[in-house]
Amino acid sequence: QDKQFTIAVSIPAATHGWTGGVVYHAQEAEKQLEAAYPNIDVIVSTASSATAQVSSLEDLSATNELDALVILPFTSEELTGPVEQVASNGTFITVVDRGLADPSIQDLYVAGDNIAVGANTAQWLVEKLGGEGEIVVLRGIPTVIDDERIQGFTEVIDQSDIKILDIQYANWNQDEAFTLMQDYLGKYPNIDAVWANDDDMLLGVIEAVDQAEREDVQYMLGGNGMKQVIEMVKAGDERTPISTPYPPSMIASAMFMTAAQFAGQAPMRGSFKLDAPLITPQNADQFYFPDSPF
Amino acid sequence: MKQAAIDTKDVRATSGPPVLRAEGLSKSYGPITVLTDVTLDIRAGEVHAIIGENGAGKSTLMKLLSGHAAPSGGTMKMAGAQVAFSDAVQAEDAGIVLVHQEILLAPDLSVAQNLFLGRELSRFFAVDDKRMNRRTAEVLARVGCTARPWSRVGDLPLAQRQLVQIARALLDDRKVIILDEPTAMLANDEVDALLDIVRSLRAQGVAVLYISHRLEEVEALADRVTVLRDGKMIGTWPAADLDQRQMAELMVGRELSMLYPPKREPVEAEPALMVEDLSVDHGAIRGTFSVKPGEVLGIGGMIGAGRTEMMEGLMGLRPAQAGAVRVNGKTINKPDVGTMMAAGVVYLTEDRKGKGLLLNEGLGPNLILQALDMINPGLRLDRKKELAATRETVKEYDIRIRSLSIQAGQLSGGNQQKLLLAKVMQANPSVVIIDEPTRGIDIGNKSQIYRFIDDLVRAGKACIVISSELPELVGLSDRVLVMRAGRFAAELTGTDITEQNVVYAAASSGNDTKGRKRA
Amino acid sequence: MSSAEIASLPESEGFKIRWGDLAPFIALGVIILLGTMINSNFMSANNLLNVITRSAFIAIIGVGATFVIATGGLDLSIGSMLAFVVGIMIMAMNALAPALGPWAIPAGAVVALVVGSLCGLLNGLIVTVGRIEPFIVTLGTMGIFRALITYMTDGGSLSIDRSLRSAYRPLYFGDFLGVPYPVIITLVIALLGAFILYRTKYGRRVTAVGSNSDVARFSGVHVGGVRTMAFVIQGFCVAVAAICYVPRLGAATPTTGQLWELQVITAVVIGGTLLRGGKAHIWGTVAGALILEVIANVMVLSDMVSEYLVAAVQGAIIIIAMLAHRFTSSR
Amino acid sequence: MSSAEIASLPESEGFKIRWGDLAPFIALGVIILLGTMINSNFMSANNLLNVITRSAFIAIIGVGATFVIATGGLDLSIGSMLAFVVGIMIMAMNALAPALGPWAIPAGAVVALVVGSLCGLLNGLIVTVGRIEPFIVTLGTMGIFRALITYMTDGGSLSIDRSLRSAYRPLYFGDFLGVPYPVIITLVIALLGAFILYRTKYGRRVTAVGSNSDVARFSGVHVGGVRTMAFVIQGFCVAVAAICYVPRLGAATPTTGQLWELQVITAVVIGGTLLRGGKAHIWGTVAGALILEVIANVMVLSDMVSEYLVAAVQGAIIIIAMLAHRFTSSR
Ligand SMILES: Nc1ncnc2c1ncn2[C@@H]1O[C@H](COP(=O)(O)OP(=O)(O)OP(=O)(O)O)[C@@H](O)[C@H]1O
Ligand SMILES: Nc1ncnc2c1ncn2[C@@H]1O[C@H](COP(=O)(O)OP(=O)(O)OP(=O)(O)O)[C@@H](O)[C@H]1O
Ligand SMILES: [Mg+2]
Ligand SMILES: [Mg+2]
Repeated sequence: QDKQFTIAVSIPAATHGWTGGVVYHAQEAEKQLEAAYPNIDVIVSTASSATAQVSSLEDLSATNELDALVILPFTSEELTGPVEQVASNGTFITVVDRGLADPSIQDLYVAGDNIAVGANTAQWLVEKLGGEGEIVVLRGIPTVIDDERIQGFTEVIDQSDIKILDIQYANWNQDEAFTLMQDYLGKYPNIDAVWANDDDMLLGVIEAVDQAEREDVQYMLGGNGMKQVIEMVKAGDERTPISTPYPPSMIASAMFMTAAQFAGQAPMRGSFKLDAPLITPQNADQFYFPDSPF
Repeated sequence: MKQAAIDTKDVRATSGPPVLRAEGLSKSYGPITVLTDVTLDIRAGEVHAIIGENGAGKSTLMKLLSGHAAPSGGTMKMAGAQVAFSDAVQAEDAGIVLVHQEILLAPDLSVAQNLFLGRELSRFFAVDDKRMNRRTAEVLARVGCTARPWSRVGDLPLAQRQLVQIARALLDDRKVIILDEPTAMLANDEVDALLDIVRSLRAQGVAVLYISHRLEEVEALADRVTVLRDGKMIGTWPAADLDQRQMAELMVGRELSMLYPPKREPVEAEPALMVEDLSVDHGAIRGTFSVKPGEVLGIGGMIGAGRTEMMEGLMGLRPAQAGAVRVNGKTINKPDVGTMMAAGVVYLTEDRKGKGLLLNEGLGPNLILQALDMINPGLRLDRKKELAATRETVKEYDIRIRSLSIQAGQLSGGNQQKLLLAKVMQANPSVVIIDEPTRGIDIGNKSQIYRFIDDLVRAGKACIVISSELPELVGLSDRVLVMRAGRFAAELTGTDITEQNVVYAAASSGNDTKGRKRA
Repeated sequence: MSSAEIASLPESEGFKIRWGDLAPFIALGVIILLGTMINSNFMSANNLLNVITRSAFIAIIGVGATFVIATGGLDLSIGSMLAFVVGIMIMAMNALAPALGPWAIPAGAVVALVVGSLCGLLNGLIVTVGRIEPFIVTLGTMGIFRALITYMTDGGSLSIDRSLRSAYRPLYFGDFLGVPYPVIITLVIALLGAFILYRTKYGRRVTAVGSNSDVARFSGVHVGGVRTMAFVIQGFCVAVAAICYVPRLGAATPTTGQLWELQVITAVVIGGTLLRGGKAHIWGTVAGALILEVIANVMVLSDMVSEYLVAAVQGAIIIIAMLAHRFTSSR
Repeated sequence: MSSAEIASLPESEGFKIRWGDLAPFIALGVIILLGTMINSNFMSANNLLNVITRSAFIAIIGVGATFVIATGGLDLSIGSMLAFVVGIMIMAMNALAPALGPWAIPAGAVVALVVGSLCGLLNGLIVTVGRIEPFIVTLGTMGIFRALITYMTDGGSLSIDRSLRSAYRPLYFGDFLGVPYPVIITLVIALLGAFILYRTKYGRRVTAVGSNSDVARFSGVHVGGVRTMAFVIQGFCVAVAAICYVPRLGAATPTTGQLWELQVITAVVIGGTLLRGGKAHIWGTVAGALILEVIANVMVLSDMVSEYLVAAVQGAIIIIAMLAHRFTSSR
């Protein structure tokens, strides 16, 4: 048991709520793992862009004998080659969330399902609105994550008579969401529901709707399972009765599974896809982490 | 030295067809007309002096002739054919080059790079620095400039920059060379060298247009003289027909009184300013001097002697160490412009465009900038007072303007100088240090400024005048300190104050200023 | 020249209309006109109030930026500084809430003003004492403030205490005689700014330093002091903006104020202040902030451009506005 | 001075060491030393090669930026322009791949160079013909390029054809006699840049325009032309960087190159080029790019600072480096 294992964790820097949650959970998991297994060294490295992430991969593998790499890639295409490079040294690869363009590279895959986040929310909306109505959508930062959610959402909506009045970027930013929602409200006399795609943005949207005192907006939905929003769900908020989880804690799950590969006798290979079930007042407690910043 | 150069007067008859002819040129800036209907012939092989008061339009006329500005009316002809220059380059291609009154060089480039800017020599694809540096060294030597071809222009003193500028005009063969107050920033040696160059250009058949407020130069050098007044042409005369006094009267259009006010009686008083052992980095060494109320202390010396450095160091504008500085008996520990001004000492810079005036601002803001705290006791700015002070100044200092909303940069040099004087006087000082009080100032304004200095000294103030113009130094000063290579080399009083003595003290032992730098 | 003549010299250009100075207001007018034509909702009182209120942040910070830019400086750290000040203020208010109740709000505001001014002082001192390009200094402090807020929020968000929320909310959403408070605050700050810039000695020195720092120095102006003070004013304005900002969403996140520096600088420049210093237009800056906000608003209200291209159209409009400005003011 | 004396004048100050100019290299040395002390792995050949190779992008773009900044301009659009050029190049290569096979790569590269230069030309023309502050112009085109790449990728990503991938990969990952290709390309670009800047007429005029554009104009320099050309060079350099970038990441996304403009400008300024123009140091820029990359590398290697604070430490180091620079060069 004297052998030291090094596990590198490469994640996006905390630039907004969700990635902030990822960093938080990664750091918590690092502490817990290192406390539990003295022979495992975890190195967490954040990067603020795809390029920076590739750089940090290069740095980590150039300066350490990596036994395992847990990576939440910025984007699929851009990180595929570099991760492949790391894998070619015999490093165990755990991919989180965003799949690589070539799935054969990874040993372990732990993922949320962005398409499902969009689709499940849409499904719920279609039911609640009785298959018709007018809604507006806010997008995040133009990235694959945002793209997939929007794709999942619109595919379901398109099959109903619900009309998407407008869809614009608000960059996963509360302020921009607030501003954009104010403008939506000014532009459309009737809006039945809003999908903010992300709970950070949802908070901005709620502020704008409250200010305008618009009674026509029946539902305002987000996604990701932010602490404040789960609290609203738990409290049975009428306009935000559900959320969809896209828990940043998945990074911790992946790290623990990867550690098990070395610490225990449990070979960990395969794909683990976290479902995106609706969070409802009934099950909200399971998704509530009061200590998480997110 | 200067005397010798000026006495050899060689006017030659130049007739024949003009190389350049201006017909009915005029120029206006918006509603303001600064030049009306000027007709002028310039002939090959003549030195044609243009004289006139500050703001008469001399520089404007030169800018029109050299393509730096477009005339609002009138035409130009070269060798009989009409020409119109869209820019300075076209004019230079046609053989006309202007050496500006103000320094126009790129400070970050070397001397050689400035000289060859826009017409670099090259070999294959690369610039040929070797050749350019060599050619530069040659022309610099010709104008008597000691700067190195690769020195950064921004590091050179003003006089050297002026010479670099002249060197630039001499780089290629020209038909017409226009020198706009080339000697304003030069001391006697350089002036003599320059006059020689002008003569040799004339001998080569070049037409030289020469603007200067130093009428003795004009008298010594010019073949013909054209007088401008208020933007209008008064006439052109053979230089031999005019003496300095006549020229001056043609310029101002009235009879002139005495240039220098009579000297004052020596006074007995405690010094208003006492300086001991003042050393300034890269400039002056252990200067000790004092000046009494009611006294004009002249400071002479060659260019680069460190006079400006000494005073800027005194004012805390450069790194300096002083043994002691006392103003009206009060010791100043760490001098800076603010504390010195509060104690009653002001300094008027020689670089009025670069360090004296905000060229893009109006008269008022410039006027009150220095004395803001004295004019406005509170935080607020009293704009009524500002306007009143501006009107007052325009009247008192006889600043010639057509509208109060003019920007300082649009004033002619003489008017700028008066504005600058008025600016430092706003602080109501007891000691006034004036660096080159009449650089580029016409004779009318000069006597005004002299009288002004006399007035303030008679009113009990002390005045230090740094000047490279010997007659001015001699005519104004009660006492003269001569600097050489950063040190005070001599003190002259009473009848000892003569041009010869100053020159001798300034030049005697060390004839190069580099010696000091090595020390 | 006789004294009669001098007395009759025109006083100043006071009454002459300077087209150049009016350019931002004309541009604003044109864009509002376009907005009205594109979407009838644009002119609704509600929409206009929203837009004007929103522009308060950029306008308030812009007043400070006008000072910094007029001295020839530049502050890239303002967006991050805002986030940092908001973070500190929320923490202070939350900490004080149990003891002071609603009085924690003014107390927190004072903390914000002090912290903001100190942040500005930090920038100013590094620029002037260290003699480093403001661009680089504030790029550095931009990273520092941003990292600090990220650290303070643990990458998540930092919300104001629920108990304070309702007491504080009206500062953004409330109004006085129909004029929203943020608008009133903007006007007060702009008036103050204009007063300081045009009517005080300090303002004179600001333009003098920006116009030619050598001349200022030779005239006894403490150039470093004036520059530093401009940064402090900038920090103070950022704090005022922070005070208006918190009641709106009640939280600080690592994305708070992101890229606001670019918007602020754009507003200042559109407003007619020269980036190289020496010329400053406080009211132009306010107009510039409005222009940016109105353009964004019109973009959302109109259905003409793909969501992907909104940024392109905004960029193009800004350039076109500047071109128009150039050609009207060169008359 | 006699002509004999003139002949004996040294040709230039070549042999006098200018400490100011060496400052960025000294700073680089110090940071490398620190890196070595903090982490023993830092000095491994592998790590060093990675860092140097990676700094190629900022260095190459920085060479162009040095030109723009030396003329007194500024280009904020470079990051977005890179993304746009990468996007266009990938589209071109993918379209040509079926017809040309691996030859689609050089063809795409040519397309990139042309597009990059045209983008630069666009910036340059708006700045010079429209006479608008470069800051504002390039802020506008920054939005435009960013929006275009977002549009081209539909908000997602645009990847290079798998068939081209392996043929193209070596351009980033391969080496010649142990020197990685991007390093060679950087050296070539820097050498070319240094030649143009220091040894050609155009280079002379670049610094002249930045030093005093009026003087340059009077001397017959076509100021607008020189400025425009600097932007074209910038665009060309961006395209070269794009050509090196694609084999590394293989895709363009709307976030490609985000905030690179700030890094590039920082590298240029750390390198000793003045932001006001008139003084340019190509090799300083290269050193500046290395400094930034080494700092980031050391941050990743060391475990000392919280992830949240990395940006703060980087910002602080840059300010400290500039301070050190100031105090060494004022000797
Ligand atoms: N751009 C401008 N706008 C308005 N007036 C101007 C402008 N440039 C010059 N002037 C005015 O034109 C007049 C002539 O100026 P000019 O510089 O030609 O005088 P000058 O004879 O060379 O004087 P000096 O001897 O002081 O150099 C002055 O009254 C000046 O104020
Ligand atoms: N920063 C500097 N480093 C080295 N030498 C300098 C520096 N500044 C000025 N000098 C030198 O100091 C000397 C004094 O310059 P300056 O021309 O100001 O003297 P001056 O006596 O005031 O002459 P004038 O006022 O007539 O031009 C010059 O030889 C100049 O080269
Ligand atoms: Mg003149
Ligand atoms: Mg002097």
